[in-house]
Amino acid sequence: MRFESPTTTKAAAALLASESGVAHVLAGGTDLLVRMKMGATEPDLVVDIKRIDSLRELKVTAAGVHIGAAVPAIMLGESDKLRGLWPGVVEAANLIGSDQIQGRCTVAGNLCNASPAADSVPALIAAGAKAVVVGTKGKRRVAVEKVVLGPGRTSLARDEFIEAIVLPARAGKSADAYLRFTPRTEMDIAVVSAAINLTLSRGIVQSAKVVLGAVAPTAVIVPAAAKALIGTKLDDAALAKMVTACEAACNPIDDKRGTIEYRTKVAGVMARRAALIAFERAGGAK
Amino acid sequence: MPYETDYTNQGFSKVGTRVNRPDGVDKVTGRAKYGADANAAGQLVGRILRSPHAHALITKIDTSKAEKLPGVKAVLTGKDFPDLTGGDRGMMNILENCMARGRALYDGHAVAAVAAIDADTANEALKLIKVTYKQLPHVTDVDEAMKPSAPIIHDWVRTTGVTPAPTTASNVAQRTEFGHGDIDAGFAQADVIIEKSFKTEQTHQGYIEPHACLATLGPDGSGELWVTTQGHFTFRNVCASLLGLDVAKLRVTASEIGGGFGGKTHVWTEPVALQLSRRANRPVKLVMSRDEVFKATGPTSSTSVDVKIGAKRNGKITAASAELRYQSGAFPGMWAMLGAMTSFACYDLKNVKSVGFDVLVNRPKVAAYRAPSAPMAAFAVESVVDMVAAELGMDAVEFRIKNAAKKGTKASYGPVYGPIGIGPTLEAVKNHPHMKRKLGKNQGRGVACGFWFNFGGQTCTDLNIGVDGSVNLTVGTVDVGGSRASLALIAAEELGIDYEQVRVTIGDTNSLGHNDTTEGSRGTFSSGMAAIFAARDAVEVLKQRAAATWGIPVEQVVWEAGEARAKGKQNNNLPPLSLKEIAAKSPRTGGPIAGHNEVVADGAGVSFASHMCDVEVDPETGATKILRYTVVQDAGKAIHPDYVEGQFQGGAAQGIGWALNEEYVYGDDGRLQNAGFLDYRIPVCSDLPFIDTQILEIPNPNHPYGVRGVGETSIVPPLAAIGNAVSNAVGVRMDHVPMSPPRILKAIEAAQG
Amino acid sequence: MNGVTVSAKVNGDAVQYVCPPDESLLDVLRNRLNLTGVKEGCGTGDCGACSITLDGRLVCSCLVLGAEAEGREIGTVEGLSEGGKLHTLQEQFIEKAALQCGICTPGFLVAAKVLLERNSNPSEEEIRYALAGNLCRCTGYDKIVRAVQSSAKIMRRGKKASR
Amino acid sequence: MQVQLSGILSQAAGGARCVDCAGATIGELLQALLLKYPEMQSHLDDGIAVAINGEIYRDRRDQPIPANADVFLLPRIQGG
Repeated sequence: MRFESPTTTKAAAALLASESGVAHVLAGGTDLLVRMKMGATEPDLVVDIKRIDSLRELKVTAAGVHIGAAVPAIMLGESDKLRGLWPGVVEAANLIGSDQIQGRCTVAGNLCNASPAADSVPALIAAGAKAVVVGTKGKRRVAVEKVVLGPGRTSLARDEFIEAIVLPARAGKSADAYLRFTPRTEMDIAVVSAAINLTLSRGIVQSAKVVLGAVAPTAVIVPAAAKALIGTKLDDAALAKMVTACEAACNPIDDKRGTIEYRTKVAGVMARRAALIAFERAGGAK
Repeated sequence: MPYETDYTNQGFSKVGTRVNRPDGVDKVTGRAKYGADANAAGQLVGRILRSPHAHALITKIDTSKAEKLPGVKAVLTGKDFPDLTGGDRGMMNILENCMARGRALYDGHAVAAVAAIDADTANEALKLIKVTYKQLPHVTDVDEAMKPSAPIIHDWVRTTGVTPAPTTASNVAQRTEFGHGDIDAGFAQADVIIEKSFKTEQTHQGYIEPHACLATLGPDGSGELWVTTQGHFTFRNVCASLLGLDVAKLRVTASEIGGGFGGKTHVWTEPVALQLSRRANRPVKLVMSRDEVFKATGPTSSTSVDVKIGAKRNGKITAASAELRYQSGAFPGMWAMLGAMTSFACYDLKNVKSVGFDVLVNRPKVAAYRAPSAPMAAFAVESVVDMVAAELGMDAVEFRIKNAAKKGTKASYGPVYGPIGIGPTLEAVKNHPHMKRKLGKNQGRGVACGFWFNFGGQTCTDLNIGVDGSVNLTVGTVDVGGSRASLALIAAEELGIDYEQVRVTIGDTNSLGHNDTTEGSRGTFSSGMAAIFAARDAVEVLKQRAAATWGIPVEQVVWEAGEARAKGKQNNNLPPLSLKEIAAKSPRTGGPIAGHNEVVADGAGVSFASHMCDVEVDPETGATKILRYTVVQDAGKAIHPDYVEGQFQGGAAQGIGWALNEEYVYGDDGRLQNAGFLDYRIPVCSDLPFIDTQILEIPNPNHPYGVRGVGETSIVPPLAAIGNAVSNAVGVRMDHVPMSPPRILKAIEAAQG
Repeated sequence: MNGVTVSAKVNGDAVQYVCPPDESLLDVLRNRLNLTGVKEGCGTGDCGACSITLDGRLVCSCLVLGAEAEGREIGTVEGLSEGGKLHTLQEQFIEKAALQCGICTPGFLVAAKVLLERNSNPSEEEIRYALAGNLCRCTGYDKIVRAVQSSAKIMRRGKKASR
Repeated sequence: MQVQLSGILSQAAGGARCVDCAGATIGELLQALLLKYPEMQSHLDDGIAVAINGEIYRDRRDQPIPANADVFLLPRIQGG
């Protein structure tokens, strides 16, 4: 195995492009090193992107948020401004593992690991986040939901990696929330999760996005659930309709972490609770 | 020198105080050396190849490529471990578990081993070993394994304990029965009878330190083993016997131990490491990975238990019976027997019967786990006790008090009890402020009792006094949780000197006589007893030296408050001689001063605990939060209360993990799916509240200080206490541990129809 | 596999080592720098026994490559005491009997130190969540949380006094 | 004295739950028992525990047995 730590995105892309064997990008390493330890991957090349200055930048402005691919998740929680604008994204990112993991893991890495249970992904999708993808041929912007194709699979080309995750400008009276269910209070993988992003107008939901995690091979956007909320103050009927839509959108598996029935049922519960939190954060009152 | 072991009811000045542990600085600075922290010049890295199949014939192992890899110094398979057991089936089982012999019996069973110059080379060598398997049908569930159609794990197993003796093979290795009276007559008298079946899943001790050893064995048959173990003397005997070594030529040193809880009472890789070293003639360091620990060391049994209890309207139990089916993994064990013995031990029963079945399955060999087998039996019994109380409309604590065992009760496993603590722990529960806390919505409270035997066993200690009056006590039981502090307190108490003057060392196998494994809550009980006697032995020497110094008969010398005092009017002019003064003169009064003791410290005194617990259950997710937890247990005498509380809290926490989330998950393919700390969910800090403790001291008549073992009993009640609390919170009787969120939600929904 | 040469600072001292590019920082610290106070309980970031600081951030050293540490500052349990004086947390862990077997203790101490540097007066809940990445199987965490609470109190008092 | 046998031990005594046997110490008692029931040998090899008036003795063969004691033979047990 070769270990490289280039200082420019160009050099990083060139390294990835020139490797004929197994190449991995190393950001936080909290997934990659586990896979290496378990023998699940035996890379010929590991490219550490943390020495690229621009990738370590976290910029929070009125025009939007730029989260460099090498920014550890803990830094998101340390930004009061970001927490104010995107509390759901921050709480999702801060749920990835322990404080030890937080000091290393990145939202870009969480996305590229392409786990159906990734915490930050539903929140990023609900937020309308885009990934800035860089490769030998230059840069492109792609919606986060287009990055993951299935468990462990992404749409990135061999020479491509994510440079940053960007969040759009925030409209007034809007907020997001993320909830997941885990048997333990910490140090756990989401059995099921839900992210909700709402914008209110005169106390009524004007736009909504509902995204579920760990209920299908990839995070699931549930337009019918969003539709159930729009035009309401999250009254019981609207919430019930949203829950039904969420349950209908679930296509989970039975595994060591949860059953099909359990995931389906609790997906609705998480979505309902997350919706109420987001609504309150956006200034809504029932 | 034999000493009287009876309880002396003496007053204490050191014992019972909360001093700082002597190994504290080493452990907070990172200096303490654990199993994986030792190295030897020229050491090799040992690694083990493990079966991916639950049950398979090993038709061929080709190691030739691995042997040719540069840097590989030894490759071993089952054929490299000749059968030296002389027909001892028990020893053969240990050997076969260390390395498969023609058949892999579980996912993770060792099939080959290598030693190489570094980890990369060793890992590469494992990949070059080609094993040809022929998969066989497997069974991992205890009830399934008992069915006549189940695949047979061992064709030599005949069920023992049934008449007439069977002639065909079975997965039921043993049937055991305990009890007395006539249960049919008892149930006939009952006004209320409750009968229910329960299941518990397999759990692991989950110590944070993986098994690790550094083995050196030369062609002359002399060897050294540095190892994390609860019983270095036992490891020595077992390894020597399996490998054909002289016991005295194998020196085993116990490293600091990073948790054991029973799991480090058995050998797993140590004979393999020694054999690799012998083959390579170099030291071999072998450290298990975490997934190896889960797959290939001994968890506790998964179980299936039926309990039936009958009682009269007045609240008196008339009869109780249980059938307990425990899987012991791929090799026979005694686990159902222990379940059957402990199941009704808390109660005074006229008619009682418990029947245990030890069952073989394709899972790793079951090992002891803290009060082994008792928690599962207690879960079933204490759940039914609650159900009977509810049916009678009685308070569950009152019902238990009414039926509690006491001095003179004939225990359900046979003997008659001496002074015991179950009644007092229940009275303490009844009067505890915890019981008065108001419960909110979705909240429930549960109480449960637990019992464990405790052992003593063979023990040998040395006490040496330095010329400056400082004292080294060498013991052969390992310090699993602060016993050095307790033993130093005991030595200081006996000698009448400061605690700080005593240092406690864990001796290796060549510095002391045999010491039994530190199991059965025996560490402080038995080494404490031997320390008392070794100190009294040394006091006799101190008195002789003082007598010689004074020129008076030794009969006129007494030992009081750390000094020799001359008794009698004629000796009034003789000022006392302190231990320090006598020690300083020792080179000229007869040489070093020492005490020694070897004892079979029997009579450890049975132990009881009652726990109470408040939970809140989220009715939409089935998630349980522990709101409050209190442990009441009889310690006999708490030598160091901090570490007694620590045992209570640690046992309770393990029990909480078991009750709520911990379980081995096997796939249909018989493979373990959660061999890691991410998906084998032991409680994390944020899962738990502070765990309150109350220490009761009902002296054990068989120990000079009244000590009882305290280490194990605290894991017995939690499954049942939480089971009762959750059942009370959700209004549905929980019958399957762990009570994970999916199981609780399913139970709630089933009850709602 | 060609080794990577790395210069870093460990507990304030400059060190240099050569390690295979896929070797974890945990293995480097334990096997090349003899800092065996850093423990391995799982190797997959789930137990926290190998906790260290990397440029002041709390991380699991099993999830860092040795090669990544070039130019970084590493802090381990061995660097907690200053001279002959134990760190307050070390003293309180002994005083409050916050360890039984002690294998998790180095990781807890490093994690607790980082917590108290960030938050000098954490609530019980904050302590419990901050230490959730460190598994302890012996104590039920009770006495560990108490030791961190008393350390925080003592350290706050010390800060006031030195002002 | 009357010696009570638990579980699998009674099988070695032809199914008897209680047998008559003499011995001033645990060692003597076990010897006498073995003479009477040779099948007991394998259990003695595996290890045996003797409860005398409720206290369990595992190893002390010289332990005296008082007159009229409640004597109960158990298989040897393991702990954690």
